[in-house]
Amino acid sequence: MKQLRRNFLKLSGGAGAMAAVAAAGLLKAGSAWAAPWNKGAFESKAVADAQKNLGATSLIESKDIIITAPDIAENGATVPVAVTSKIPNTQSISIIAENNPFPLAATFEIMAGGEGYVSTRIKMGKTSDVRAIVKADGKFYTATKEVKVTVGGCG
Amino acid sequence: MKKMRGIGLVVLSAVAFLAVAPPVMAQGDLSVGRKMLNEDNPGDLWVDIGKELFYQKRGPKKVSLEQCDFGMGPGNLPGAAARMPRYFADTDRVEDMESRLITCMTKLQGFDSNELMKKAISSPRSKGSDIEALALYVTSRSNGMKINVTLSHQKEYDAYKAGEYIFYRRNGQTDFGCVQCHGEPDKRIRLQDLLHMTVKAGAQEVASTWPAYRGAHYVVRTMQWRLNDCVWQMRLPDLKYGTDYSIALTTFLNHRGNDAVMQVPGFKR
Amino acid sequence: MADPMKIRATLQGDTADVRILMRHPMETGTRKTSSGVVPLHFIQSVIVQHNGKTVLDAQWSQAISQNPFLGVRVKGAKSGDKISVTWTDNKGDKRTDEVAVAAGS
Amino acid sequence: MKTTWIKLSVTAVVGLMIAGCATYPDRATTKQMAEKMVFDAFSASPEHMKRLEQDRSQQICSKIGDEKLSQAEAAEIVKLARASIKYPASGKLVGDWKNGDRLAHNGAGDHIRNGKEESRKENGALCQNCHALAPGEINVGNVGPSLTGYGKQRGNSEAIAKYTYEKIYNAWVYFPCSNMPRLGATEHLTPEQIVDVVAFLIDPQSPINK
Repeated sequence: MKQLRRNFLKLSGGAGAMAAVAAAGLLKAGSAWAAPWNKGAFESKAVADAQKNLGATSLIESKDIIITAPDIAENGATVPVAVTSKIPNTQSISIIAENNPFPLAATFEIMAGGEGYVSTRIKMGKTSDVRAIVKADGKFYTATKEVKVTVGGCG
Repeated sequence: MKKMRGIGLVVLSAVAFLAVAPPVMAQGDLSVGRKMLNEDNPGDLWVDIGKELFYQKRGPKKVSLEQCDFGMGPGNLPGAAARMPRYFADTDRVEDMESRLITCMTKLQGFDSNELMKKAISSPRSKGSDIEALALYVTSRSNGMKINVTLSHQKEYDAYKAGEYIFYRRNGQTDFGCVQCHGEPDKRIRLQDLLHMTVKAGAQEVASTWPAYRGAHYVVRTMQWRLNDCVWQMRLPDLKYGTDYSIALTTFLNHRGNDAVMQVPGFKR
Repeated sequence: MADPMKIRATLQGDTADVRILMRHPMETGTRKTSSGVVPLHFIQSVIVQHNGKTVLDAQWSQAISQNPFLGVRVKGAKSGDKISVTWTDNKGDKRTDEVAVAAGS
Repeated sequence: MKTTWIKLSVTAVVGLMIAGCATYPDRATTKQMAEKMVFDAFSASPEHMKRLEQDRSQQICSKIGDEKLSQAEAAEIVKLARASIKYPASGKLVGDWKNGDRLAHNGAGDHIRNGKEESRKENGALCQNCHALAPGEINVGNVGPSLTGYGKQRGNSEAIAKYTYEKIYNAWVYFPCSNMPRLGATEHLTPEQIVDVVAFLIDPQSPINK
């Protein structure tokens, strides 16, 4: 039921998306169902708005969230960031680069069978705190790590 | 766990940290990121692209590169790159990976060498050039093997010595030779580490990590690109592709890098 | 159209360590070239499935780096299990690739 | 005369090779081959090709491996460097530290790409590439010594200003064949730019001395 609704939302996302969905056979049983893209959160320019759009009205600081990232990024275009959440029943992990024009970089919904761990690479325009927001049992937890970004080359 | 009052607090503590942080501390702080990037290298995506190009029938003559001899006999790739540059009798010349590919793509497949060279170094953020992908694929077939650039033909000795001469030759607006940046340990241009190439370990890193994925360009680069960029920084004019100058420098460095274990693609900032 | 991914899935105990490399330009829509501004073009959704069951449903912005990497861990995996990954970008392009979980070393 | 000699030595080398005794070419042969490689390797206008030609000082300073500079060579370098130095028309060796700060952090100028010289209003002084500058700056190199607190340690006397000016104009006058580019002598920087960099280094108000 829920899946059907999601699929409907996806289909209503425009003719292009619809054609792609149909061509890819997304309607078949057992294929991948994607949650609708959180436009509000991703298009927020302020960190607070992005948080609100993620549904995180209050944040609890947690030492059970570990952000692995370099202290200094040699290349702001490829900053490796891994987030491990040891909080039981972790449902989602979001990564925010606070000084980016659009701070929210990614949201990972973790289903049963997934571990509270994601690793990816993000673009950072300048030195910034990288914030992880973890949703677990309906509550929102957070941790930050500063990543210094320098311009590369001798240009 | 305690409730956070807001972001202001975090920002404050970050400022406090900055104030007491020691001024320069590159190595330790950079190593976490380098390790993460090296473990999962997007350059790997180009190995398969290179493989496909290698076996595809291409060029005006519609043949694959399977008859290309990289020094171990036609089409025999394992270990071949680990022994290059080397002397090739058919061209009576010492060739590195890039120049050998051009030889084969010209002679076997009928491509125009000038056209190949024009496109050999791709634009940043592009899908990369055929030669970049091919060089990576052929070199990757030596992964896990030891670099073993031997000098036996007279032209190999000549290339080695000429490469050494060029390494130390100062010229241009900066008065630089290669050694001005690569002659001492633990040096950096701004934050970028400079390999110490006059010791074996530094030369070994050169010999075993190219072609490499260049993070800032999002494409695979070969040693020839590295040399082009170096001479650009030295304020020299445009270096032509696949010349004896590049081959000599590569012969000098790779021979001194012998016994390193080939592991490509490397990952470069 | 879309280029194949490179997926590694290795067993560590009963958890599969999954590492995915994708080839995608991840254009921010602000980059200028001689022929004008390159339009926004980025992967919006990545789904990771374990034997057909979704274990990770990711939403991305254009701030994920070009040629993206994603690392995840899947609990309760066995050697030979299927891990499949599907990405979809904002232009509707998509790509699915699948690997079998390899025994750990 | 000269070419005959080289031909002879090449023949000798080929002879050795046939006998199965290929070996390292001698110094003169190496130089001959390598110099040819250098001039064959670049495509550029005659004006840009000139950058590949070594002046006397560059030739002396291109020591291979562990070769050392002789006393006589060092003396010649110092003499050539001394002769190269020109002073600003104003006679003032300490300029505007703010402009010097800007120049010190500018790594551009004199690059050539696709046959074209970088179009810039002025060249940068390149300092940041190789030297630590103001306290706490991260994105700085260490090929050269740290310049943090340069003026604090040395003061800003006339003698220090003159030394600093000459050091930037042609570092080899004090350190023959050091790694530092001869920024004034190669005309990368103008005397007017150099006095601003001198101010950046020695002015007590400059961030480098804070």
